[in-house]
Amino acid sequence: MKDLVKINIPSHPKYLSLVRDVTVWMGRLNGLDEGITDNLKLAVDEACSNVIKHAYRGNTSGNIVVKYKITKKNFKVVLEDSGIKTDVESLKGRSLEDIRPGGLGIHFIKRVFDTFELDEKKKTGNRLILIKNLK
Amino acid sequence: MKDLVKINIPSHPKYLSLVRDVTVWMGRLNGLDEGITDNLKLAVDEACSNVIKHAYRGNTSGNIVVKYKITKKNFKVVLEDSGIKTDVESLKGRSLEDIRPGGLGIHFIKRVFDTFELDEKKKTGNRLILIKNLK
Amino acid sequence: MPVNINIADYKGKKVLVVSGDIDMYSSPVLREELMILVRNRIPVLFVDFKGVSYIDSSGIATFVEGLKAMKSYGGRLRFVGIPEGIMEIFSFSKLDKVFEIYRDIDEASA
Amino acid sequence: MPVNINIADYKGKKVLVVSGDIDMYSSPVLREELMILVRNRIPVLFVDFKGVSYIDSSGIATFVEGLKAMKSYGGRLRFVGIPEGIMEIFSFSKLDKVFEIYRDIDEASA
Ligand SMILES: Nc1ncnc2c1ncn2[C@@H]1O[C@H](COP(=O)(O)OP(=O)(O)O)[C@@H](O)[C@H]1O
Ligand SMILES: Nc1ncnc2c1ncn2[C@@H]1O[C@H](COP(=O)(O)OP(=O)(O)O)[C@@H](O)[C@H]1O
Repeated sequence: MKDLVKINIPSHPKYLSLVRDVTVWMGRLNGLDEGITDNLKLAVDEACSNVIKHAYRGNTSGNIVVKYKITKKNFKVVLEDSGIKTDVESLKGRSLEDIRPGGLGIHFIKRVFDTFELDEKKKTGNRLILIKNLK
Repeated sequence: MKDLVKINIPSHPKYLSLVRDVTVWMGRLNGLDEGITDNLKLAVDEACSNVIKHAYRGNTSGNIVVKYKITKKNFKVVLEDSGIKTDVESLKGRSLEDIRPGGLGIHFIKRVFDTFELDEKKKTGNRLILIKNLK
Repeated sequence: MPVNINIADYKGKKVLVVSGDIDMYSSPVLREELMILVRNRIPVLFVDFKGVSYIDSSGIATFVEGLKAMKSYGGRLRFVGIPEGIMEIFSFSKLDKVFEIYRDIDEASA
Repeated sequence: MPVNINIADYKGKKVLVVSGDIDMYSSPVLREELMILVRNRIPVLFVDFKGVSYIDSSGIATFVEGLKAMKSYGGRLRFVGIPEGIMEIFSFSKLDKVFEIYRDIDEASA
């Protein structure tokens, strides 16, 4: 578990900018280029926003854990919450052609992360595993 | 445990700037003025540096937990490590008149924090409790 | 960066000047300002993005909602001064074809 | 901000130009640069703090060590361009009376 950074925040949107700052910091520490770091920042923010909106249904007194594990081979981010269990089937962005508010978050996440996986083994709450392969 | 932010980092000096960023972020979120936020940034950095130097004796593969709990009444920071137990008697800065390298960290911590307390109840490792009273 | 929203006048045109990070925390503030203008059936609204440092899907959703509302009465929503990084997000979302995007207000009015 | 250390020449004077955050991570780099100059018994060394955004006790310890080493052979260590926030830390530590501090190199040389 070396080089693991973990941050716990309340499920309140005011903490999203902290998660963005930490994500950018981790990208820079690991020498990722700015474009990729920007995409990671947006993706992790969207994943946290989804936890607040969907897993906690807007309840701001929940807890979100964001873990960063970076190796030479990949940039891995794991999000854990104690909210309502996510229905894997519902985890889908809208078609990009179908212009309407919402439905973009998962597109932004999948754009940069190669793996987007809900850990089915977690008993209560959710664990989302995001992995970006580094060359 | 509402409004609690917690960050875990490896006991490596390269993570100190992340702790500084998080501390400044917490100060700003809570509307503290810039001068106080700067002093908190330095103090929390010094407390983490001491954990790396003294509790872990420079071993960078340990773990440091920094918890922030902010209420209207106070800005509380708790540091936990799994390093060597700290001898409370040794927790003393040098006299400011005795000019030599080192011995300033605790002065910087006590300058801004009203409470500086080692939790004697912790069985292994250390828990340092820092509290700044807010008017 | 905290969001900042102002309504300005440029050569008689109404401009919503937005700066800072637009995210799930700040987009409700943006939505409120935008919807006041929309409820008053503003015919043409410019949004100045020059100072926008970040936008996420909730910010985009807010603008899509504003656009739909304006279209319902024939109003026009025009974006100007979009920084490169933000433009890239609009393009990826295929919204660069949905919103009217100009370099600046003068270009939009030419 | 990552630390950056350069050695410059100003009107024939040697200047260690430091910028960024000086902390427990970066101070060993600073110490190394400083000690090379000290080992060469540099008679007068200016340190330009203008770009320094942060200094902690490990950075201060590095300069105290450098000062002691220079004093041993009669060398002079002079600080210039210290930003207000950094100056406040030197004053609190009572080091404003230990180090030679000037506004700029010209003032120090006058
Ligand atoms: N963390 C989550 N927990 C539960 N459902 C989720 C989560 N994230 C996404 N979803 C589901 O996936 C859908 C698409 O998500 P997204 O692309 O982010 O768009 P939006 O959140 O705007 O609907 C959501 O509407 C929701 O049904
Ligand atoms: N986290 C810690 N664990 C163990 N000992 C500590 C810790 N923090 C401080 N100390 C003790 O307190 C002394 C003074 O600390 P400080 O003022 O930070 O100066 P320095 O670390 O430069 O010696 C240290 O030398 C050390 O003996």
